[in-house]
Amino acid sequence: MTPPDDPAIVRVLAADGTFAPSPEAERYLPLIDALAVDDLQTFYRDMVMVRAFDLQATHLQRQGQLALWPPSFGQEAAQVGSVRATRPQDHIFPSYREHVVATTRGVDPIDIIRVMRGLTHGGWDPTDPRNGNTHIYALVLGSQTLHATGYGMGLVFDGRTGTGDPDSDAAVIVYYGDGASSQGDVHEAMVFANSYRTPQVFFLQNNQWAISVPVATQSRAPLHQRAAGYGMPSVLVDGNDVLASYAVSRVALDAARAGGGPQAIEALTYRMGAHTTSDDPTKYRTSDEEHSWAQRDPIVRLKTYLESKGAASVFFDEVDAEAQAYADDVRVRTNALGGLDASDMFAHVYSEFHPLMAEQERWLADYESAFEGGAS
Amino acid sequence: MTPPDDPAIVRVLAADGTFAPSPEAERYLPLIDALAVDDLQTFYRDMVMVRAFDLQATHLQRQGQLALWPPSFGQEAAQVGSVRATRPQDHIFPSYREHVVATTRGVDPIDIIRVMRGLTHGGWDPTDPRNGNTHIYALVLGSQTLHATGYGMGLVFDGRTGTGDPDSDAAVIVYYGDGASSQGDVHEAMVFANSYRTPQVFFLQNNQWAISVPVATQSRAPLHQRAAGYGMPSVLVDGNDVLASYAVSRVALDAARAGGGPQAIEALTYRMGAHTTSDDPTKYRTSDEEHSWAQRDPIVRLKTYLESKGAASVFFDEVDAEAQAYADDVRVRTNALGGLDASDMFAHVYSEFHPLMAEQERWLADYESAFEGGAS
Amino acid sequence: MTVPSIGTATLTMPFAKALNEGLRAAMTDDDRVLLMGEDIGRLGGVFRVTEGLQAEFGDRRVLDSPLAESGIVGTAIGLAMAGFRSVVEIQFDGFVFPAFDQITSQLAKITNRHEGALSMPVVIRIPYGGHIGAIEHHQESPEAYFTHTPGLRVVSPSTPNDAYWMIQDAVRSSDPVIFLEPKAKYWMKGEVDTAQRAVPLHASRIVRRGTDVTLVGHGAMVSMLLQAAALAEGEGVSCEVIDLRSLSPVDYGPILDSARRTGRMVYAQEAPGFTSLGSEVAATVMERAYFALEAPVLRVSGFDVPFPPAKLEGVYLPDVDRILEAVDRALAY
Amino acid sequence: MTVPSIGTATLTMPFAKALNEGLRAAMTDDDRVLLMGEDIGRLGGVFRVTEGLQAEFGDRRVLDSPLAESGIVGTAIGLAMAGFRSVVEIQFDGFVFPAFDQITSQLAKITNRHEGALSMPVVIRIPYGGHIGAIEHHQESPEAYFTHTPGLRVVSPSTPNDAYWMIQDAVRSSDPVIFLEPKAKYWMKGEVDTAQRAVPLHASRIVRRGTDVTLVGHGAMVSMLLQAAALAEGEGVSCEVIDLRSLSPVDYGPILDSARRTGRMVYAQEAPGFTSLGSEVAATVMERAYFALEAPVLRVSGFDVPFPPAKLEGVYLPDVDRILEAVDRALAY
Ligand SMILES: Cc1ncc(C[n+]2csc(CCOP(=O)(O)OP(=O)(O)O)c2C)c(N)n1
Ligand SMILES: Cc1ncc(C[n+]2csc(CCOP(=O)(O)OP(=O)(O)O)c2C)c(N)n1
Ligand SMILES: [Mg+2]
Ligand SMILES: [Mg+2]
Repeated sequence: MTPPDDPAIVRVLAADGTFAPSPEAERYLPLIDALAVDDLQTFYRDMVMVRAFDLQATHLQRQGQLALWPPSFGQEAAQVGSVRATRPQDHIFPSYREHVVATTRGVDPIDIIRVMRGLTHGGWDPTDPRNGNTHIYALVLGSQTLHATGYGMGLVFDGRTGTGDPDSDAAVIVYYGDGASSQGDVHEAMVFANSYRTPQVFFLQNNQWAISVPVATQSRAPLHQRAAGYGMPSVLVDGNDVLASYAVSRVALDAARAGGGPQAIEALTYRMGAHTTSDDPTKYRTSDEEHSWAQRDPIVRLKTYLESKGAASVFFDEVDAEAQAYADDVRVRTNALGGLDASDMFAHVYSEFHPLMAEQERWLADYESAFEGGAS
Repeated sequence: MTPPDDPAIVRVLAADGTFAPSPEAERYLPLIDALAVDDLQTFYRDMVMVRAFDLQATHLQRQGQLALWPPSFGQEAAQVGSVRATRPQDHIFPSYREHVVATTRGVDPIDIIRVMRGLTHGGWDPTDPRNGNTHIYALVLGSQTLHATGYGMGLVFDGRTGTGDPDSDAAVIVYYGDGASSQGDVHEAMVFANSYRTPQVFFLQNNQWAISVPVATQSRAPLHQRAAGYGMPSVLVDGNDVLASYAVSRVALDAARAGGGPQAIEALTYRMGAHTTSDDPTKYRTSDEEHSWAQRDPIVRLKTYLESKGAASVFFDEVDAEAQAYADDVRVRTNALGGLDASDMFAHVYSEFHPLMAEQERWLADYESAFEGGAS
Repeated sequence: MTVPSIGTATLTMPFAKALNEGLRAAMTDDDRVLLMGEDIGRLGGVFRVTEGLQAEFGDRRVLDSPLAESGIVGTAIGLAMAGFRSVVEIQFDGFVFPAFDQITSQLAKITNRHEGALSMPVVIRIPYGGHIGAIEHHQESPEAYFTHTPGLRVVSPSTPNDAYWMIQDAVRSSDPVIFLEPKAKYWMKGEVDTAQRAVPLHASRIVRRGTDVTLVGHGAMVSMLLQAAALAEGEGVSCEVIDLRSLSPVDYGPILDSARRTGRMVYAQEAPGFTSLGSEVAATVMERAYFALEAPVLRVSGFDVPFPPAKLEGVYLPDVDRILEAVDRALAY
Repeated sequence: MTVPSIGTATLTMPFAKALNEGLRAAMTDDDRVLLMGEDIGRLGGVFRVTEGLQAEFGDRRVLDSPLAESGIVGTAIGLAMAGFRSVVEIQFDGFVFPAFDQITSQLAKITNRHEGALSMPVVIRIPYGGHIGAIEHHQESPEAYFTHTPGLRVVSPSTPNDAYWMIQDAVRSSDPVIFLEPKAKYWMKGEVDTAQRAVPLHASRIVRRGTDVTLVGHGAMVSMLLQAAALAEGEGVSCEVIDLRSLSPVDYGPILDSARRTGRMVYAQEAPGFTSLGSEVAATVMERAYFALEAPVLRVSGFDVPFPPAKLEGVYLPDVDRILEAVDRALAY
């Protein structure tokens, strides 16, 4: 059984773009009905824009501008749906492939580029309101789930959640992958989250692969079933259906913020591209599989649906043009990125004075200036 | 709801010793019926003997003979039931409170004493047939679950399991506690066990406490429910009912050895004593709670049942005498234990030659002999 | 730094109690301070360092965490992101390793990763070291793992007064601090001046003046060094004793100054010697005080073996005799 | 050790291929040898070190593990208990820390804990170090954490020939071996003599003779040291270069001998300097070759900061110039 055919799945749009809610989707339909055409167009635009950016970044890597690029290609619906379900006060803890999530919350794509270019380990300041409470990428798989839980504990302790007002009650959403689900930290995050009843959504993007390892190696049982063991509600969603992803995320986030404790979502999706630009998926997966998933492309699906709802082709053209401009702008700005100052290395290792930093920074400056002076 | 009243529990003997199988116990009754009176008497003897030993060890600690003693008091039925369900070829991975398990498999109690006296970190040789494939105690909580899983992988790779012959197919049983269940290693052990379908039983003794922390802090949901998330069958058993513990363990072990993959058991029991001799439970739990569990004493329960089946009082007297002699013997041998040779420290750090060991051992020997010679 | 005396409030109390009082003061000063750990609430910790604090500050500020060290440190990091200052207790030294990734790859590096946009005021208290006759994993001295990790500060008090002040300073620090508590000292009584701060967190302290050999160590080693110095004095050897206090950064100024004055140094620690903090201090002192030394810096340490069973800890751990043997060797150069 | 020459079979191949061939030979020699790790099977590892081995030996001997490092090392331990010899691949240096407890408290100590009744023939291969312009966690040099841990052996080859033989010797060892593969060297070609074993696993090797200064390092640093030596020669300075090869134990004999001959030593490593292997070697050489040295042992290392973003790795990592600067300083004493 291909996972997306699991009867328990929440799906609103069929792979061919028709409106065909699965039985499990019934309860979410009021939320879908409440979406205006504008909202759907926003979802569509989000996905197209970031796909263009993602493709651009892949090209930039090929041109030697980036050290590495992990594409979000194929996972746009899972990401847009969930992030559009967040509220402004929510905190977002991505893993490292959540380009759609980050940019939709306000992160400047160039900041992601800077990470992958080797200019910074972080990229953006999560405390800067422009970044929409988006925390930086986590490269040690699973580590971020505990940070999210800790943040959620803080929300509980501060009474910033669970008061009953969805416009001020905050929640946390943390993203992780099918591979990361095997890490001990993810388990511990669920233990703590359920112990402290954090207002938290564990959002698992099951894109079928952890580099070359299929999800079946991580688990023989559907991953969303893990949640029940902690006493946590969970839902399986078609992650290539942006409407379903939106609806389940909205419900889960609002349940969490209302004091319902942590919630789990498994979004079935597919990494349509390589793991990263260093990877060659032909080594481990069939083109049949890739083709079958190409039939479920999340952007095509929503486009077909929008067309069936009467969206004009000019809309699509506009979005394409906008996406192209967005991606071009990233290229231009990437090419204009400057370098780093060696002393940056020492500046933020500690928040407070540290003698070794002062000493080594001074040594390096002296050494480099002696060098420039010609002495060696 | 007190956990032992969970309707899903497997229980054969009620707390008052009457034969009163719970609905979930029905399927195990043939196994219980197959037990001869001799078997029941063996279970009884095991429990009484080790309780006497356990009490003796506690006294020895109070007398300054041991650094520490973690009592098994109260958990005898969970341990005897499960270990008597193993077969000779099985491998046992205890945590650190499994005195009943270890001694029933053949470990000399003095070897456990030696660990707690500070004479050895290991105590016994798991490769010595006399120790019944009992691995040594694990003090880093949860770490042993991965070793058990790795061992189980080895059994699979070597074809030493799953052939269909229960007399030669081997299984592994690993013990851990409700507190340890929160550790990432336990999760990872379950992930690997299910991925490689190891012939393994995860035996959780939920004794309600992790030192001073109640099980509710580790999980709001019953812990046995975790197993389903990995695709692993699980069962909840009254761990103070030795018959039920035996039956569920037998079934799980045989299912595992037959190629059914890993299995989970949660045995609800109670740590009737202190966490260790360093602990003072009055700081964190009520005497009401202790009294209510005293009513469920596993030894009393089986004794009442045996009496109801017509066991003669001479049998109980004999067991008591035997237990007393056993405990006395431990005391005598403890008092006779010798010391250690300093060079032991260097002997087994590596299996092969290591220059630093040779050098430091020589240094120490020279230093000590210079000392004895009066030079300082 | 001369501070006008504002009257003294000197109390005598055991080391563990001084930590308890220091934590109480830190929690009273700043209601963002939380304590987290296994059994620290109702039980007050296995060494009773947090005794009474949950009763006083409530279970939202003194948390009995689930039993998972990576979880504890990882959630402390998330709490720091939410503006809290967590003090984590690791129950025993040997149980810090499951949290190692969260400490070294996360806690230590998060401020740097954020280019200073986030600080990480998390203290990790670790009862460490031997001398209590415990079973395995309850007597490790893991300082080298942490001092080698950029982004961490590592300190260790050796007296009740330092315990009282250093824990408060550690809590106030905006950087992560590994706070190593010599468990052999928990029951040692000493004077605590609750009115006046001792030396700064990262200063070393000369605890005995001397002219022939400098002895350096931290934690439980300090009293051992003082005993050795007293015995050496009887044989006409004058030892200066320095309590490191801060293991990262090391306050090299007074140490180098002392080495230059005495020309000889012995460094003592409980941890295995190979690639240890003792290696670092020895190498740096020999490099920087090169011309002033009359002998190499000698190291006295645990052997390069796993901490042995308790009955051998007396042989494993450096004692006064082994320190004196090194002093003799240093003098023989 | 003189072995009668049994004919040579010298092939030229890249470092990664030499490891691959070494693993193939080890697996052929002993069918208890298993490979475990993330993406090592069908993909052949992210550096292709295990390429083709799953196809050749089957998926029961080359396991694509679930994604959990503690799980991988912990199950490798259980497999060792069941009589297997596992070679674990950690995908990148920065991802070894989740396995830290299983490595330091379990793997390293199990033989000792069992008083020798069980051996632990587990090899942990870690692609380590910088020079490849990678993102965070992909360029660490974590050797000090392991060399400080009793019970582990730690080695690092610097040439294809050593890669080929040392991996086989590591697999044959009955003790756990941390096998650090300098990822900067994976693509470097060199001659491999498949007929005749090189020096023993724990021997250091003098790779260039010299008389004025001894340069010591391991992994990718060795070729850097050789370049520095070549440049120094142009300025009339004769450098001896020693490839450590074994980081624990350190083969001190040849190192001390060299230090005594040249009187000067520079130690170079990529890892941060504080409490590092460089501290250890420097301290020990200064202690043991005390009277023979003309200058302190100088250390060149990564700065005591988290490994910086790739665009700064050229500044962070010791290079030929920084080595030469230290050589000059050593000579100036
Ligand atoms: C702790 C850790 N181990 C290994 C890696 C190397 N690694 C990076 S991504 C990856 C696969 C991740 O798979 P998954 O969690 O499914 O996320 P996806 O790449 O599919 O988005 C691996 C093994 C890592 N980053 N962290
Ligand atoms: C990794 C780790 N952390 C902390 C400890 C200290 N410790 C020893 S026993 C214990 C409680 C264990 O509770 P549980 O797993 O329920 O087993 P029980 O003691 O009830 O048998 C703790 C916290 C430890 N041994 N290992
Ligand atoms: Mg994936
Ligand atoms: Mg318990």
